[in-house]
Amino acid sequence: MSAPDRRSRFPASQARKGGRAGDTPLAIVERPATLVQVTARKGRQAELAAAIAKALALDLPEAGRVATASDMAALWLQPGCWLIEAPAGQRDELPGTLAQALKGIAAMVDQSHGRCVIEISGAEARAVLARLCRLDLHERVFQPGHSASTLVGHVSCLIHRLDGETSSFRLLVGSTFAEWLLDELTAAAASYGWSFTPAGEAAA
Amino acid sequence: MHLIPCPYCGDRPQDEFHYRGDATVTRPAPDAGEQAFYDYVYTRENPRGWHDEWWHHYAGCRQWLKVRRNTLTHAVAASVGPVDALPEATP
Amino acid sequence: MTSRRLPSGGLIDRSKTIRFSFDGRELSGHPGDTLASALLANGVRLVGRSFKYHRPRGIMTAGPDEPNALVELREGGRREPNSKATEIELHDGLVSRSQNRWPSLALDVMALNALAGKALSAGFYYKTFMWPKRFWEKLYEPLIRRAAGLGRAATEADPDHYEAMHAHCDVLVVGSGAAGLAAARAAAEAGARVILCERDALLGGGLLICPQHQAWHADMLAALNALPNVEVLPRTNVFGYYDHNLLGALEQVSDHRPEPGAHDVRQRYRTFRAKQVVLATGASERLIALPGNDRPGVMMAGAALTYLRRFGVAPGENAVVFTNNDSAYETALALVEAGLGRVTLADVRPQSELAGVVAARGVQVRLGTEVAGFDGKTVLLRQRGGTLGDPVVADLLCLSGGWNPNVQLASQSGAKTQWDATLASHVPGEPVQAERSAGAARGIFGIGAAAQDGAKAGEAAANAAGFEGKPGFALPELGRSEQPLAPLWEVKASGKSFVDLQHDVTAEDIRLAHREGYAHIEHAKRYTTHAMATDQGKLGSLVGAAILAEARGESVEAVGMPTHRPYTMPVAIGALAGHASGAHFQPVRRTALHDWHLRNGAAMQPTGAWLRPFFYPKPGETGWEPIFREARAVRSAVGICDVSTLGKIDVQGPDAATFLDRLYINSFSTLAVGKCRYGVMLREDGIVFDDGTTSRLGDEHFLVTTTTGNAAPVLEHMEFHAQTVWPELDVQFCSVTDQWAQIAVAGPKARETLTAAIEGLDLSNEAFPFMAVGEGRVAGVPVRLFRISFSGELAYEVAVPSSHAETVWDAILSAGKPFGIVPYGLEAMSLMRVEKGHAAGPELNGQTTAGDLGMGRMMKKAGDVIGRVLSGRPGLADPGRPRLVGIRPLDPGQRLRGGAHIVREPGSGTSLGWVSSVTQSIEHNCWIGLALLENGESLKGQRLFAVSPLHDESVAVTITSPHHVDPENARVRA
Amino acid sequence: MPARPEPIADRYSAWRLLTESLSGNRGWKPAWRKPEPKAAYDVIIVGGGGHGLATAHYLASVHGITNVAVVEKGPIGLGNAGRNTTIVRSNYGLPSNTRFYEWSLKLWEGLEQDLNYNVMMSQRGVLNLFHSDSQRDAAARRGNSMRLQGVDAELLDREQVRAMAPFIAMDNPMFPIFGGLLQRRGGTARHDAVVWGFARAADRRGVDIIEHCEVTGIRREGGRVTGVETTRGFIGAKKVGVAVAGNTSRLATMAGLKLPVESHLLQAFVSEAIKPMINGVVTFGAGHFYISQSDKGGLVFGGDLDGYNSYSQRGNLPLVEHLMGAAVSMIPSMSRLRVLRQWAGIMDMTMDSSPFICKTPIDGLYFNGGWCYGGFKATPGSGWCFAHTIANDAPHAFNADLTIERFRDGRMIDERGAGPNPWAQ
Repeated sequence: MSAPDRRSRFPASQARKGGRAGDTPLAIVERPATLVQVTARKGRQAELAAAIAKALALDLPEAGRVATASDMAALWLQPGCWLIEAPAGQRDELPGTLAQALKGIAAMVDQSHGRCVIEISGAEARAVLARLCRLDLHERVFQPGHSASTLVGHVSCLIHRLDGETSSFRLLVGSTFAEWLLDELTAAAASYGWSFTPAGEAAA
Repeated sequence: MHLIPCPYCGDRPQDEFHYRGDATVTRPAPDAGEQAFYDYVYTRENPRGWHDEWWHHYAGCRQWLKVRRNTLTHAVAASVGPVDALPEATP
Repeated sequence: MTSRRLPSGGLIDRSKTIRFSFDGRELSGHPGDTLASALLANGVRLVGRSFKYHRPRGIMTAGPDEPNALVELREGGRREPNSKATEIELHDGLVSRSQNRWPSLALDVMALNALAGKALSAGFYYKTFMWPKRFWEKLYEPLIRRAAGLGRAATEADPDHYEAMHAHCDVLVVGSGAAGLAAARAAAEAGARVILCERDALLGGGLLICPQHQAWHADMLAALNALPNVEVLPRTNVFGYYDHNLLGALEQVSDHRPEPGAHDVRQRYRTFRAKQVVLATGASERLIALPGNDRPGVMMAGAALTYLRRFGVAPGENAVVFTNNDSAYETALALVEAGLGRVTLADVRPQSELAGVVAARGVQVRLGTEVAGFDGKTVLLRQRGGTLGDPVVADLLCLSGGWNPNVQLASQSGAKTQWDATLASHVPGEPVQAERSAGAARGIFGIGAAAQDGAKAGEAAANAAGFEGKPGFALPELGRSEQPLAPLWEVKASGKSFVDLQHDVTAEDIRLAHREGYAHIEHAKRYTTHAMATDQGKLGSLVGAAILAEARGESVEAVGMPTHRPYTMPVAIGALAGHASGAHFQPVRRTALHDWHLRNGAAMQPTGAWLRPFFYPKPGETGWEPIFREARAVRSAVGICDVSTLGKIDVQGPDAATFLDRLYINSFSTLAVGKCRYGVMLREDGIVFDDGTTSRLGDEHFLVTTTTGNAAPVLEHMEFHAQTVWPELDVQFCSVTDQWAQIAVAGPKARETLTAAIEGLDLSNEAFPFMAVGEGRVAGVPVRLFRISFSGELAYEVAVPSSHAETVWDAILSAGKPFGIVPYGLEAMSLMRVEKGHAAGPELNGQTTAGDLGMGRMMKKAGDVIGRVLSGRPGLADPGRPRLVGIRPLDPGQRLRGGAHIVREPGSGTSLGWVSSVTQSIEHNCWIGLALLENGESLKGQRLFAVSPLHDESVAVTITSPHHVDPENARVRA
Repeated sequence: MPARPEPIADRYSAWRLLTESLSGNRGWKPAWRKPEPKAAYDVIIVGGGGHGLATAHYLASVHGITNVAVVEKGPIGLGNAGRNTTIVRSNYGLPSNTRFYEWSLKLWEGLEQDLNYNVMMSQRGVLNLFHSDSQRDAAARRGNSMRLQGVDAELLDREQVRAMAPFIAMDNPMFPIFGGLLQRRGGTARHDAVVWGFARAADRRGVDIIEHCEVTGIRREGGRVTGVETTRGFIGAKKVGVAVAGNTSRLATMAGLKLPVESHLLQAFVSEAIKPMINGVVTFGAGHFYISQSDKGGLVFGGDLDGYNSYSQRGNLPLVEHLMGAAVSMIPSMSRLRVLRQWAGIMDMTMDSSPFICKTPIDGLYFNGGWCYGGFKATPGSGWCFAHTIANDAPHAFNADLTIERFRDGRMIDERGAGPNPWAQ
C-alpha cells in the first residue's frame, strides 16, 4: 500500500483570510511539489547537465536563474548544484528516476518534504516582500525567471518571480520554518489584506 | 547593512553572510607541528586597512568567499570563490 | 488668555476646529496646526522647565531644533515623553502635559536650583558629593536622579505596531524645499527611479512661507505626482547615513492621528539603498548668546516668520528682532504686516541697504545695535560694544545669528565638513560616498538659487546613476544677493547667557571648562553637557564652539565641531525594532509533529530556535510527576519521543569517508554499510565541538547527525573545510534536517512495538543489532530505522519524510498501545541521559576536551584530524584537568544543584570542579548528577562536598562513574 | 590588601566649592597641565585612555615612580574610555578573571577618595537574567565560584526578578525569564570622570600627560626598549607600557610582535533622558543585550559586536535592528522612548575574550590589552596591575594568569566557551 500523502506543511490550518478588507489583497497559496537536489561530483557538471537534459528534457540554468520545461523546473542553488522541481505526484518516482540517471555523476537528495513552496501574488506582492526582504525585487531588476537565495522574514528562502500580469513570486522555505514565514507574510500584508490556501489533502 | 559582492549571486546584504575572519592564514600540513597550528588559529595581522577575510554566503549560494575589505573604511575591493585567489594588491 | 490667531492667512483649515488639552486645560486649534502653533494661538507662553535650573521656558523654534517645548503625549501604554510640540501635528483629543516640573509648571520648587546657580557651574558634581563616602548612593545620587530626566516612560507595553521596509532607488533626495523638489524632478525626468523624503507633513520647506513662489511650488508638486518613477514620502525623516550608501529613515505613518487605524502601523522604519543621494536638508538658524536669551518670549526669527505665515499666529504683541544678517528683515516686515504694536529691528551691522525699505513699512530700525538683555517684558538695546542700555518694551525677542547648513547627513556619510568664513558656518566637504548636497544644505540660500542648485544636483545624480535623459522645467528667478553677515556669537553683559537651553549650559560654563583644562571641543562638550540634549544642540552648538574658540584665542575653524553620528533626530526604539519584537523577535522552528504535541497537551518550551515538548502532563499531575511517569514508562515498557530537531546532514561522494575521518577524532572509513557509529568532532583548538551518530547508507553515502544547537555550525564547518582546506576531496553534502522527521522509540518493549508497526525489516537482535541501520515501511511510509539509544534502554530512531510524520507517529503509538506506550518529552529524556551519563550541552560547553569527557581514547592513532595538534598543548593534555564523573548524595534525601562546586570540606574556598547536570533519578530514587572534577578518575569512591553558597547548601557526595545506569551497556544491546 | 596611597594636593572640598562659587569660579586650575615632552622618562605609557592614565597614577602613587609620561595621539579619554556603557562589575566565573576583576572593583569602591574626584561610582547592582534551566545552572556555577572566592553574588528566582525589575517582560515566548544572577556591588560610574580624575591625580603627582602625540615607532637596542618615536619627536624611556585597546595590534607590529588579537566594532546607544525607570544594570541572555540608566536620565544600552574586523568607529544597522528588537522584547515600555545617539568603539578582542597584562619578549616593553568589551570596569585594576608589573618587571598575583603565552600553552581563560572566534564572542 502507499502512504496517504499529507502534503500540507500546515496541518492545523484551513483556508484563512485576514488584515484589512482592501482591494489589493495578497493571495498566499501553498504549492506542494516534488523537489530533488542534485549536486555534481567533482568535475562532472557537464555530464550532469547532459543527464538531466536526457532524463527530464530540462536545461540546467546559470546562477540566479530558473529553467522551466513542461511541468518541471530547475532552480540554481549553488555552483554545481540545482533543485529539480516537479509536480507533487512524482514524489515517489522522480527520486528513483534521477538516482538511476545520475549514478556516479551527482549526489541526489530528496527534499520534497524538506522545503515548503509558497506562492504569493497580488498588486502589492512586492510591497509586502519589501517589508521582509532586503533585495531589490523591482521589475526593472528582478524579472520572471530570475531567482535568488536570500533571507525573507529572517529565514533562508529561495525566491523567484513568476510570469503573469499580477506580480507573483514563489518562495521555497525550510519546512520547519514554513509556519513562521506564513506569520511574517500575513503580518506584512495586514494593511492590504490577505488570504491563505494550504495544499489540499491528496486522495489516499 | 553592508553589501558583500558575491561572485555567484551579485551584491548581497551582509546579513546573508557569516563572518570567519582572516583568510590569509592557511591550515598547515598535519605534521607541521604545534607552532604552525598555533599561528593558524591564534596569531593575526589584524591590519588597519585592507584585509582578506572569509565570508560564508549561508543564506545564498553557501560558498565560502574570500573578500578583500577595508577595516577602516568598510569599502570592499574584491571577492572571489573559495579556491580562487584575490588580486595581488589593492591601492 | 487672549487668542493670538491672526484674522486670516496661513496653511490651516479655519473651517474646522480641533480640541486638545495641555496640562489639563481644554484648548482648540485647526487642522494644519502643530501643537506649538496651537499653544501660541491660545496665548500659552510658558511651556516647559529647563533641565538643571528648572527655568521657565517658551516655544523657541518651529521645528526639530526645539530645546524647550518638550511635552508628554497621550496616556497609558501610548504615553510618550519628550515630544517636541513644534513637531506634533495637532489632532482631535490630543492630550499633552508639560514635563520636569513639580508641583506645577507655573510653580516649580526645583527652580530653587537657580539660586545656587554659581555653585552648580559646569562639572560641579565631579568636585563634590564625595563626603562622607557612603552618602553618594544613599543620598546625593537618588536626589540627582529624581531631579534629572525629563518626561516619564510608559509603564505598560506599547499597543501599537511597527514595521521595517527596505527600498532601493537610483536617486534618493532628502528634503523637499526648493532644492529638493528641483533635484527630484530633474533626476526623475532624466529617467531615474527616485525617492523623495520630507520630514514635514507638507512638501516645500522654505516655499511654505514664501507667498511669491506659490505657483512654482504647486506646479512642482503636480509634476512630481504625475511622474510614475517618483515615490514621495512625507513625514519621513532620514536619521542616518550608513556605509555603502544605505540610509535609515523613520516614517511617521499614524502619529498625526489619535491612534493608528486597524491594520496600520504607528511608524515605519525604512532603509534606502541608493545609487546616488542628493542631500537637500536646508539650514538651521542659530542662537545668539545674550543675557535672558532663554526667557519665554524669545524665538528664532525664522520660527516667528513660520508662525505668522504658515500658521497665522502672532507670537507676541511688541517685538524686537535682533540679527546679524538679512534673513530676519522679512520677519520684521511680516510682524508689521500682522499688525503688531511695535516692531524694532536691531542689526549689529553698522549699515544695511534694507534699512530704508523696512523702515518705510513701519519697522523701527536700529543699526550697529545689539541686545544686552531680555527679562520677558523689556529688551535692553545698546550700541554695539557700548555699555549704556536703552530699554524697549517687548514681549517677543526674535533672534537670528545666521544660518547653519544642515550638514549632519553629509558628515555622517564620511565627508569632512569645511569652514565657510562668509557664512561663519560649516558646509559639506568632499563626498566620500555617492552623495552631493544642494541648496541651503551647502550654503546656497534664496529660493531661486537653491532651486537652480537642486536641479543641477538632481541631473548630475541621475547621470552618475547611468541615466542620460534631459530634464526640462522652469525655475524661479534668482532673488537679490544678500549682504554679508557679521559673525556674532555672544553679547557680553551681566546675566546668564545660554548656549544650550535644554541643558542650561551658559557661555560662562564654556569658559570655566576652558579654564579647567577641558579645552578640546569634545572635553568641553562632555564636561558641560553642551549640545547633548534631545535637541542635539542644533541652535547653540556652534555658538558654544565659537565661545570656546575665543577663550582659546583660536579660530572657530581650528576648534572644530564634535563628530556627527546618528541620529539626526531621536527615533522611537520600537520603530527600529520594526515587527521583530516580542513573539516575532526571532524565527521559531516547529517540527512536523508540532500540532500533534499541542493537541495532546504538551507543555511546549523553547530550546534554541525550536519549540519542543518538555512533557505531556496529565490532569492533576504537578512538578516532577509527569516527568517521572514518562521516564518510568521508558525504563519499564516503551516510550516515543520527537527527536526531529537533531541536525541531519547527507554526505556523499567517493571521498566522503576520508572527509569524515578528518572531521571526527574516530574513524568512519572502517564503518560497515548498514551500521552507524557515535563520533566526536573537535574545534581546531582541540576543544570538543559536537557529537552524534553517523550512519553509512552506502559505500559513498553517509548520514551525519549533529546536536540540535550545532546543526548549522557543523554544516558550515564541513563546507569550510571541503571548499577551502581540502578542495581536492570529491564530497557533496546538504542539510536534510527538515526533510526527515525523527522519532525515538525507547524501552524494553521498543522491539515488540516496532515489529508490530514496521514492514520489510527483521528486528531480531541478530538481524538488527545495536547500531544497525535499515529501511522499511510504517503505515506504508518508507522509513529509515536506526538502532541507537540516548536513554540507555533498548531503543530505535525512526526517520520519516516529514510530511508523513504524524501518520507514522500514530501507527507506532497504536502498535505500542498493548505495551503501554507513552509519549515522553525533553525533561524525561534529559533525566534518562543524566542517569546514563551521556555528555550533552552542559558538558559540551566549549571548555571541555574529549579527554575531559572520558572519550580521549576515541582519538585515532594516525591521520589528519581537525583539532588533533592543538589538543596536545600542555594545558589541554594535563591529566589533572576536570574530568566527567558522576555524583550522588550520601544522604539520599538531599538535593543536588546544577552549578554547585565540588570541594574537599565544607567551608573550603578551593573549587575542585563543578556540577554540570543534575536530575532526580528514578533508578536510584535520589538526586544524581554529572560533574567535571579535577583528577576525577582518581577520586571515584571518595566523599567530597557539593556546595552551593548561593543556596547556602552543602551536600556530602560520593564520586561515581558518570554511568549511573547500566554501565556495562547490557540494556541497549538486549 | 595593598596600602592606599597618600592624598594629592590642590584638593576639591565643599569649602573650596563654596568659596570658588562666590568668586565666580575663577580660581580652579586646569585638571591636568599641557606640558612639552621631556627628552626622556623612566616610564612612558602609550595611550591616554583610562587604563594608561590609571597606570601612570598608580606608578606615581603606589610605586613612587613619577618621572612618567603618558603619550596620547589625540586628546585623552576619547577612545573606548569615552565610548563605553560605564558598567562596573566583577561577576566572572573563572578564578583567573574573578581574582583580577574583584581587585579592580575594590579599587573602584575607594576611587573617589583616592582621586579626590567624584567619578560617580554607583553600586546599584548588576543583574544577569537567564532564560532556561541550563542557563540557570551556568549562572549558578559562576555565582558559586564568585562566592567561594569571597565575591558577592545572589541567585534570584522569577518573582525576585519581577520585584526588582517590574519593567521586564517575564514571559516572552522564546525568552521566558527563569531568574537572574545579581551582584549588588556592581553598578556604573561616569566614564569621562574616571579619565579626568586619573589624569588630574597623576598630573598632580608630576606625571606629564602629552596629548596630540602619536607614537610611530618603538625604538629598541639589543632586545631592550629605549624609547618611542612620536609625531613630536623621539622620547627616551627605560620602560614602555602600551595600553591602546583597539590599536594594540598596530603597536605590537611596531615592536615586531604578532598577537592573538582582532579589532572589532562595538556599538552603544543612549536614549532621551527620562525620569528614573531602571535602577541598576540589567543584562539579558537573549541577544546579549544590556542596559542601565545614567544619572542624567538617559537609558544607556548595547549588545553584541557588529561581527567583523573594524577600526572604523562607524556603527551599522543590522546590529541596531537586532538590539532594538531585543530591547522592546525584554522591556516593552521602551518602545515609545527614543534613541538619541549612537556611537561605536574598537574592541581589542582576544581569542578567549580575556585580557593580558604582561611582559613581552622585549626587555622593558610591557603590554596591556585584549580587553574585549570589558575594559571599563577593569580600569583601576588594570592600571594598578600594569603599574605593578612595570615597576617590578614581574606580574602581581592578580594578573599572573593574564599572559599571552596562555594561548600557546592551551590555558585559555574562556568564560563563554566561544573559542578562538573573536567575532562570535
